Amino acid sequence: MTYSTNEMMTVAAARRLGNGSVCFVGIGLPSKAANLARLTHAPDVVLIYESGPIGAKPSVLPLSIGDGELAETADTVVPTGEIFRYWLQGGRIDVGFLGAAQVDKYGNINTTVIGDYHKPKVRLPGAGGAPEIAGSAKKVLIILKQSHRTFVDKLAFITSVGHGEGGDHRKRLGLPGAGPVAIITDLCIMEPEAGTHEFIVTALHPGVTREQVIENTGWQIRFADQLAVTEAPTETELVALRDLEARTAAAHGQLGGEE
Amino acid sequence: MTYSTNEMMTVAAARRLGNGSVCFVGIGLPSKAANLARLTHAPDVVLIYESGPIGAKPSVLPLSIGDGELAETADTVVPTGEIFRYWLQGGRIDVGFLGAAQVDKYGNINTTVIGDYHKPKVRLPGAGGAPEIAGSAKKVLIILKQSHRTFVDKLAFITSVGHGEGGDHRKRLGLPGAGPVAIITDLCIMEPEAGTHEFIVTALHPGVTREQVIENTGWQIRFADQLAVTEAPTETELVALRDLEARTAAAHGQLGGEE
Amino acid sequence: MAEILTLREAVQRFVNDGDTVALEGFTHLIPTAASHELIRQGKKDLTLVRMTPDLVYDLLIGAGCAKKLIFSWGGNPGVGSLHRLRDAVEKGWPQPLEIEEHSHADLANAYVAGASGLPFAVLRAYAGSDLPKVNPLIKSVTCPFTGEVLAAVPSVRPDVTVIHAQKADRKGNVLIQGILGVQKEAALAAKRAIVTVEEIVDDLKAPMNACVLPTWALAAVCLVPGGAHPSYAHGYSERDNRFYQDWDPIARSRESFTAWIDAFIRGTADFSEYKAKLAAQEAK
Amino acid sequence: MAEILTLREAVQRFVNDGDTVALEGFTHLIPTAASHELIRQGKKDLTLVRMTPDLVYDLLIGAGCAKKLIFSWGGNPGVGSLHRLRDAVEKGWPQPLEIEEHSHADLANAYVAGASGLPFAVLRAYAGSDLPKVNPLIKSVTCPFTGEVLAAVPSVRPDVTVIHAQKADRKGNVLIQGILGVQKEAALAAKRAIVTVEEIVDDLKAPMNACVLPTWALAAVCLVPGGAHPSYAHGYSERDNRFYQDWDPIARSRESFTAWIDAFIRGTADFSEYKAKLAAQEAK
Repeated sequence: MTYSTNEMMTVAAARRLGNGSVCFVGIGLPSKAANLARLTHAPDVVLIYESGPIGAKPSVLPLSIGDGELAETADTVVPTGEIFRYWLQGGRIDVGFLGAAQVDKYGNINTTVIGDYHKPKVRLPGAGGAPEIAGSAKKVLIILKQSHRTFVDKLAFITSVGHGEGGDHRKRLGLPGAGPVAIITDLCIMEPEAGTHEFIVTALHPGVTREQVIENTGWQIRFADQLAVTEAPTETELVALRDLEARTAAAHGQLGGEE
Repeated sequence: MTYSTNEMMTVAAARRLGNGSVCFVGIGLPSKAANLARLTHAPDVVLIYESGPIGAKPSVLPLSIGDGELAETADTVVPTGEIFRYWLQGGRIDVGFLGAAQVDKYGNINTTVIGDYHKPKVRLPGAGGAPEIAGSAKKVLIILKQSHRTFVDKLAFITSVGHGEGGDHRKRLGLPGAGPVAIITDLCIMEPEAGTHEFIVTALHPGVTREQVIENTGWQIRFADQLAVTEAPTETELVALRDLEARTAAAHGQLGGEE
Repeated sequence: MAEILTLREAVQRFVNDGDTVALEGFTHLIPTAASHELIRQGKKDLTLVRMTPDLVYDLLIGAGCAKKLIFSWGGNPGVGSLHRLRDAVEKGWPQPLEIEEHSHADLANAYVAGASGLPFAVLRAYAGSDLPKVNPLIKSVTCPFTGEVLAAVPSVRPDVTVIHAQKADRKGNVLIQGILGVQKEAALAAKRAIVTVEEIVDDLKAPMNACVLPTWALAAVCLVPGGAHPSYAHGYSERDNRFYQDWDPIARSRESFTAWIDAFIRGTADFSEYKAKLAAQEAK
Repeated sequence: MAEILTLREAVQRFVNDGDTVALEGFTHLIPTAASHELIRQGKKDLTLVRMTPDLVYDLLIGAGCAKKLIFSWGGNPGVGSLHRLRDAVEKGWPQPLEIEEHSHADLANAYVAGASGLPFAVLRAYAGSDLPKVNPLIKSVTCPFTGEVLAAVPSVRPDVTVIHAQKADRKGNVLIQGILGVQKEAALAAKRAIVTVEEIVDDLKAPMNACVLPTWALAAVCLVPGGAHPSYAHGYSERDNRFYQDWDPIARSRESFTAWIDAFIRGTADFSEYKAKLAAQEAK
């Protein structure tokens, strides 16, 4: 089956979620990938949304972080304060699944502002739940489309920390979680290099060239010695993804939030 | 109707609870008096028990602070942590209604130990909810039977503060609530004297003499210039109290906790 | 005891110019009708607190009711920017807007601390983030047992909180079900809490451990069916996704925004008239 | 994921000598069966945490399982003293018992902090009380915004928490209803949580905002009907007031206590045999 680069990105991200893992899900691309995982290889993945549902099993993608179907299909729905206090800060989240407006080579995330904070070129929505997800989840997955504008050499603003300035900086900050372990894009998968914690490309999606990745990265991106090629989406994965999107479109009259 | 000194005590305590006031209720005598108030002049008094029920309306007296009937008749039942955090510390309790093993002339309460803490003569149950009820309720009522052993000159241990060392000591401690405004016993009612905050007798129950009170008080008790006589229990009050106790005995096979 | 009032009366009596106001509801039960009424009554100089200032605050900011915004995620969810918020921050229209920016975990904890009568909240947050550099109210505190340094943030204690809920009984006890967000904490953290509800019933029929706000913890309860539109009220209405999208072109220019609020908010007497006018327009 | 185990297996696998153990339940759902099983297995040197150490800890202390007790109210509710607790504190029988004493508000906040992954809790407490003089773990912290001095207490983080609940589903998700106490927080504050339940069902049928502990937050779920006796399980059983009174003479002397646990606990294989033996005795 043919597939789009966006589909490849979603499928590659979904595969990183182990069955039974407890996942704190951001809205948009993370939510789509997490639900695809649940509908394919990880039926027992536990999805937690910051609005309060624990163990949500939506049949269509939520348009907002607090859709009613998340509540109806969850094991329980708790107050938002409890989600952040008992479940995230309490150390019970295996995977924090985040989107981003921009990332840098250490997996730091900017969702606040482009340009000067007080005189912004572009004002982004802000932190939301991300800083503490990035800090306290046992590990973090980041999913976003790759371009020169989104993969930048120096962030104007670090909203949510990844590996900070690299090396053991994250450890020195005293953060409990391991930080970002992969960035999944429409072109490739990046993982932190041992020691430096700089993100390097460890797998190219099928048909993607090194040059394409270099062109679409704002820093001097490096490639792993053992560069893999991502397995193309299987028919099972694609059918599950497209069915999910079709159900979502039918239910909401629009696609699941991609903001 | 004839009545016992215990009945007088319960009725006199019940009368201090205004209709519509929000009352944090200790088990035993406070619970009996608070429910009597609810069944007589204060139908809209709101009873909160530390186990979690808010707005409990039990038809019989609870034997424990967490009886099922408290939950069934409450407007809602919240976790114990929330009771102490949102409702007591949050400043929403009008009246903290406490029992005590011992009190002193400033309304300080001991429920911890008689004798040395590390080599106790009598080991009492401990603090329970009282220290923070005494600190944070807008005002406090204390109910206990009067004797030389319970009304003492110097407490071996201050579990829950009243007016501390008297005067403006409580204010200097930075406590939000006004502290104890009355001690209701089987002999009399004591209230803090303006300025010193020493408890003095402001009303004798019918038939009780000053000498009886003096004999049963471990400090040099003083009497207000305008010493009142408590109104005897009305028939309505006594019938309500006895019916409540009869229902309790029938339901539990014993009287409501008087520990 | 909550008084059962019209929303107009409740806003008149309990919201003053210059107040700190929290309109809470986390994508569910957003108290939109209250926002409209604040605009109709021309409330001024409000400090607005809300984790997710979406349409409900874009409205208040564009209408000139706000001098300051305390928030943690500002956008039109699933659509894009809040144009009125950006115009106020970037261009000072219709008046300058001071912003104080936090994370969700911070504000959620700050509401919990407010409800708990504490002056500050402690949380493990912000290490490595630039937010403390631009928000001097994010401080730290050291654990006296372990030496760990944690974030300390001021509690939120609004003058007024407004929330929307499914139902109240005739005494004013309120039941909230489904996505609870921070509404209970926001209501209990406030000096005065107003709740708009879908319906008023004889008996809440609340499960034993449900989220119930007792009447004596509230200032007013107002019957405003549909008052959370375009968000939803679980069991009563669906989210109006279309409206979130339609909002984008309305709010994009000062002119179209002003025309819209003049017609739909200032030009209607109350929320039910607004709903009728909106329905008439959509039927066209 | 919680494993569905017998209580014997769960205690064998998840409780070690020397552990800090919390058996929680606030007059409702007290996990008595777990206390029995700890005695049967002869667990030693436990640090016991519990707001209200009533019969369930009098048992463990008298049986020699405990070296330390952390608590806030110790008594046989409605009856009087805990004789085994007093004998251990005052006479060191069967072994000395260290005590660490708090207030309810303190321990409830300490469980909340433990569940929240924080090393300490902040509360407005103890001003004017002598408790901080005898408990050096009650410290203070100063609000960096207002300067107010508040109490700081260490969070409770048990190695194992055991609670009793009404029901679990076959995956091990647990529903608690009625008086909730601090059980959810105690379970989430612990490294390992064991839940005994009245029944295991196909579907919890939990209301949307009910107190549910998801299976993946628990170590084990054990079917032990009546396991909270003499306390009650709302919807399943009544409080056995008589047993609280009967306990007083049993626990009053070392001999009668030892005879009782030899016969009823060490002399029975599990809780159902215990229940049968108790019923046979009461029928006499």
